[in-house]
Amino acid sequence: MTARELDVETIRADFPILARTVRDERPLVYLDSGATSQKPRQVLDAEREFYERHNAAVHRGAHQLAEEATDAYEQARATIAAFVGAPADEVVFTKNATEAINLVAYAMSNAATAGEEFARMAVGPGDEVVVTEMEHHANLVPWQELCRRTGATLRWFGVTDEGRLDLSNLDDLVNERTRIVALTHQSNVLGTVNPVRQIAERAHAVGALVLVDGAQSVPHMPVDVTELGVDFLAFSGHKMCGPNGIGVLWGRGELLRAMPPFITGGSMIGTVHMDHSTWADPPQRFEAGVPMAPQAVGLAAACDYLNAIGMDAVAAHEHALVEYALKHVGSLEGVRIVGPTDPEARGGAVSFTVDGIHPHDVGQVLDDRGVAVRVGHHCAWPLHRRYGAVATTRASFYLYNSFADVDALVEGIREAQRFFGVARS
Amino acid sequence: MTARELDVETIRADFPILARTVRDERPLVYLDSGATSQKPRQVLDAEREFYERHNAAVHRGAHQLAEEATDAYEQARATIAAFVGAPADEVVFTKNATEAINLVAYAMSNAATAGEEFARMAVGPGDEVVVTEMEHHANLVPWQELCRRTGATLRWFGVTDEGRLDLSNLDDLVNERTRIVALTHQSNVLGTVNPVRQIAERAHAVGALVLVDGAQSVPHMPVDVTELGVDFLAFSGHKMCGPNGIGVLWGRGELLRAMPPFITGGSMIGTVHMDHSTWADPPQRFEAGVPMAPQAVGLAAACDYLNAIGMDAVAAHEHALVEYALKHVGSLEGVRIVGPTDPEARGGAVSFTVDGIHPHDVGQVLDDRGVAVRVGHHCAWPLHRRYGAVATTRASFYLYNSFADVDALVEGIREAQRFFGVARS
Amino acid sequence: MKLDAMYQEIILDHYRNPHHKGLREPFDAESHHINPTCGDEVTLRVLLESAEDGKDALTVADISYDSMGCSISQASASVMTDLLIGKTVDEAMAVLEEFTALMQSKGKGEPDEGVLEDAVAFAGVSKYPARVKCALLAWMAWKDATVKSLATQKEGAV
Amino acid sequence: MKLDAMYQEIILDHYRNPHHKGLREPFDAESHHINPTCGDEVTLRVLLESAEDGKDALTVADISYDSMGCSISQASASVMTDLLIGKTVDEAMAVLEEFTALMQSKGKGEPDEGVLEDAVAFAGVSKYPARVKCALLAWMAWKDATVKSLATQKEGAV
Ligand SMILES: Cc1ncc(COP(=O)(O)O)c(C=O)c1O
Ligand SMILES: Cc1ncc(COP(=O)(O)O)c(C=O)c1O
Repeated sequence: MTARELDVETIRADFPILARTVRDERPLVYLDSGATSQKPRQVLDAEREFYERHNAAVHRGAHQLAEEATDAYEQARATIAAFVGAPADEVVFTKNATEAINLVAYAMSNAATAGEEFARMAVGPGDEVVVTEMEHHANLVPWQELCRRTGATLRWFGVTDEGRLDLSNLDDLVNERTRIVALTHQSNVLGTVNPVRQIAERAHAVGALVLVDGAQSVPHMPVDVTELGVDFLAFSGHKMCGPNGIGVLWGRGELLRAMPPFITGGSMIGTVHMDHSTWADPPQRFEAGVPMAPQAVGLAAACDYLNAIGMDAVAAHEHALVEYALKHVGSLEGVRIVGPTDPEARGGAVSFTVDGIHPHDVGQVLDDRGVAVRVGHHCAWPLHRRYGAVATTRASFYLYNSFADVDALVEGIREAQRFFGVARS
Repeated sequence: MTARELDVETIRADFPILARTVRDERPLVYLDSGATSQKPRQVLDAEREFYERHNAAVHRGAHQLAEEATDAYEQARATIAAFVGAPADEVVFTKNATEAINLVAYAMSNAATAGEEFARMAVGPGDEVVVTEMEHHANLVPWQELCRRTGATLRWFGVTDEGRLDLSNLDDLVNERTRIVALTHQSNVLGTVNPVRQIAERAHAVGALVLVDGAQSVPHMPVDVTELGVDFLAFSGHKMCGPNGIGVLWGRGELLRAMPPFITGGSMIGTVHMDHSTWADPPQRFEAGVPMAPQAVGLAAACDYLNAIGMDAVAAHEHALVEYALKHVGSLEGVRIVGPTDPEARGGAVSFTVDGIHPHDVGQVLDDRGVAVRVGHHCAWPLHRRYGAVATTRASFYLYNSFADVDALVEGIREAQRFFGVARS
Repeated sequence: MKLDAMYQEIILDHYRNPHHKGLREPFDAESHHINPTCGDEVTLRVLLESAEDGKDALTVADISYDSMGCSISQASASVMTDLLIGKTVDEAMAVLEEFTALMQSKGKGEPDEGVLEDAVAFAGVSKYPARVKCALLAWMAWKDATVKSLATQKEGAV
Repeated sequence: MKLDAMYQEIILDHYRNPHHKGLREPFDAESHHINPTCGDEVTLRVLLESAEDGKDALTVADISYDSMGCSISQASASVMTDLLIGKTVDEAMAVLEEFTALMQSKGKGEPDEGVLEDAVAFAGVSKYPARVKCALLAWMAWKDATVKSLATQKEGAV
């Protein structure tokens, strides 16, 4: 990889919050980007500029502000689509990745009553939906609920002791009854990057659709929907330097057109009569109501920001951090990494347990030192059960993190061991 | 009414966009607040401060930023709840009013398969859902779709020639088969304020629920959920000086608890296993995924801003503007007001047609003069059909509008009549 | 004032006295288009005919329409009928393409007056994205109806 | 460092050597509580007994529990059993109320040591909203089980 090295100091200067202190004036060491990322000034400025100069309801007015707002919104769509290699009209804005996944799941159950035109998407008893044991609740519960609404059956891939997807029963799990396979691109707990292409090939061979949860991949590595070879990709703005309140569903145009709407209301209609309505074409069909245009503009600015640095460079930087972290955290006595200890096909989330100390207590000691990590099951409860852990402590990295941040983490874990009296020395 | 008079000049200074010019340096006359309102500096500052100082994923972390973010989010919920006289735990954040209404409609169809606990909310064949002919598509199409999913029947109140709800068949329309009555508090086209209490009394007498679309009322008048006497209230942040990307559903606690979830995913669960999940209590049950915390903080700042001015004063100011507009626009030759010409029980939306000029062309002439109005069916297509208009031109007012703005509108209409050669003189 | 740039005399003339308006027989195909944001509608019929020499080239023999809408959409329908009636389908499609390109040019198009004739007057409209749909409404309806008609002709030919 | 303020010696002692831990018979009612954000769990049993004098006042005769969780949640369960066992239900509910108020005080509570005894050590925890739930987990489970038990007693009494 010829990626440039990141100039972390310069990058950090773009993120106002990273200059603040926490708990008795300690500098903030933010290792919780897996939950949400911080935002550079450029993104906040873009959003504010929209509000202060161009704010109006998009697609609903003929005056100059409405034109400017609509233009900004659709430009943002084009920028964000290009960020994942998609045509603009295949990108639907939602409030977060969770809504994006629910959109597909509800379109599939709505298809049952939405008329002939949409019958192709319908699922029912005898049909199967496949997920994995490493899914975030956002890519698990909506499918449980789809099955409950329709009578379809939920099945899932297990995970290996090493924290990889267990594909040994791929051909059994994904079969002619399978309607959709929904899996994460990168686990938010294990860091594991899944072999999406391989699974998609099997799924397509048996006529199943593939939805990829890109909430943890799109922010951290170059992602191209064509290369992935899947049908849907969901991700969130707030995890990729963008604003809260915006998420993205990319779907193949042909499929989006075959899907009935999810949320209904203004701006997604063809015609409306008291007793029936018809639908606009995608993406509008899935964007009912006044949309989050300022957030779209902010997210586009985030894409520009990331592009200027280069997603290759971001990925390489995180790879270096995770390699360093696996080595230094992993070699601490009494610390167990939950997830692959091999940095290949692995992103920047490092979850671990510390013998004799509950993750809440580890997190508390870290927090006391200004190191912000996440503790708990990270919305992946079944995965934690699989590894016999009630909870873990998770450090997650992003482009603004440095090797010194990892050192602070390691020091903090040692301190927790000392404080709770579980350290050998 | 003892409301203070608004100091419009001082208020306008808070809204940076109102100082800009459009089309050849003409000052902006913004008469499209019914579509979306402009935002005061105070709101933009509050949102930015959250991002720059406290940003973290709420309800998901144990570090200081996560605590501060969670605190800010829940404080915002309390402020926004108090704004409509509700307890904080009865307020659910959505992305807009449209999602809030869909949430209730989907909870009702989901109830069919969500287990005994939620059976009370279920609807099916033989049940009736009642709306009105003056609904915005956001409060019409979701109910059409609920009926389609469940086999229930949609019925609706008509409107009178004067632009009021026709309640002559109230007792017939709302009967023992009625499960829910969904109606707008204030029409976004006619301006009409509906007698919600009266309808709610009838509905409750027959055991039906009442949902009020407050998208056009909450921003413009004091609204108290207890006084309204209804079960659900939906509104949007962006129409009340708040950010885009946030809406509110208020629901009576007992009902929210009886409702199964709509969007599912992280942070709305009780426990999660691979094959089943249980739910958190409301409001969390309905807030899956990382929420729009910065927008909640911004919306709370908007509530503070409006409270400082006083919603009575806002309503009185708009009342004066609409009275003035009805008089001066209404008396133009060839201009027909669509909606009550009597300013009582009427809010600040003034829709009209101009003989011999299509609304698009009226809007274009106005835009050319810097006057921003909305043209079209304003997402109330059936209502326009009822009044024999394909489209109307709508001016809508807010606290930052002045009498001079109305004068500019009147002058613009005259100019359109001159330009298209339909003026008498 | 910019109004004159949008509402050129030619446009206002066609708006006040639209050409070829009203639905006529005979026709091969009909289409109905609506602009969902404003409710404007057009119902449009086309009649295609084989050229006199009996060769393959089809000609736009008639376009008739009924419509409801703003000055731009009305004028555009009228101008379109003037332009397309009498052309071969291929030529007409080329005009459609040129007109669509002009409308999407955001005021920066340099219209070919040789191809577009009166329709060059719509150049000013392209600066107003919300009105571009108005200008294109009848054209899209014509394209749709023509495609339908061609499909039927093909079936007939088999 | 603030850590000492949260993790008072008393808390760490109870954490390392929890009192009354382990599920015991006999009991009237059991409850199972989970903290959904971290997965910590407690299963808790209560045994209520009529006071010796046969009057109405019920006494908390035993509390036994099994739990999985952080130092705060474990220590809090242990301290709670010390405090509540032997008290009348009314007295115990009053202690619960006092403890709940302390935990919700955001570090500003002035705990009544006469009522809360060792539990005053949790005052520092109330500054950390994310940990308040940990401290309350066992208490909520106790309340729940006691309410269940009271309901059964009532039925039995009828
Ligand atoms: C009466 C009414 N209801 C509902 C809505 C929908 O609001 P939103 O688009 O913010 O969801 C609007 C505004 O568009 C409205 O005017
Ligand atoms: C893997 C994964 N999927 C989905 C989500 C859900 O994203 P959001 O909460 O923004 O909808 C997250 C983050 O919370 C995640 O890490």
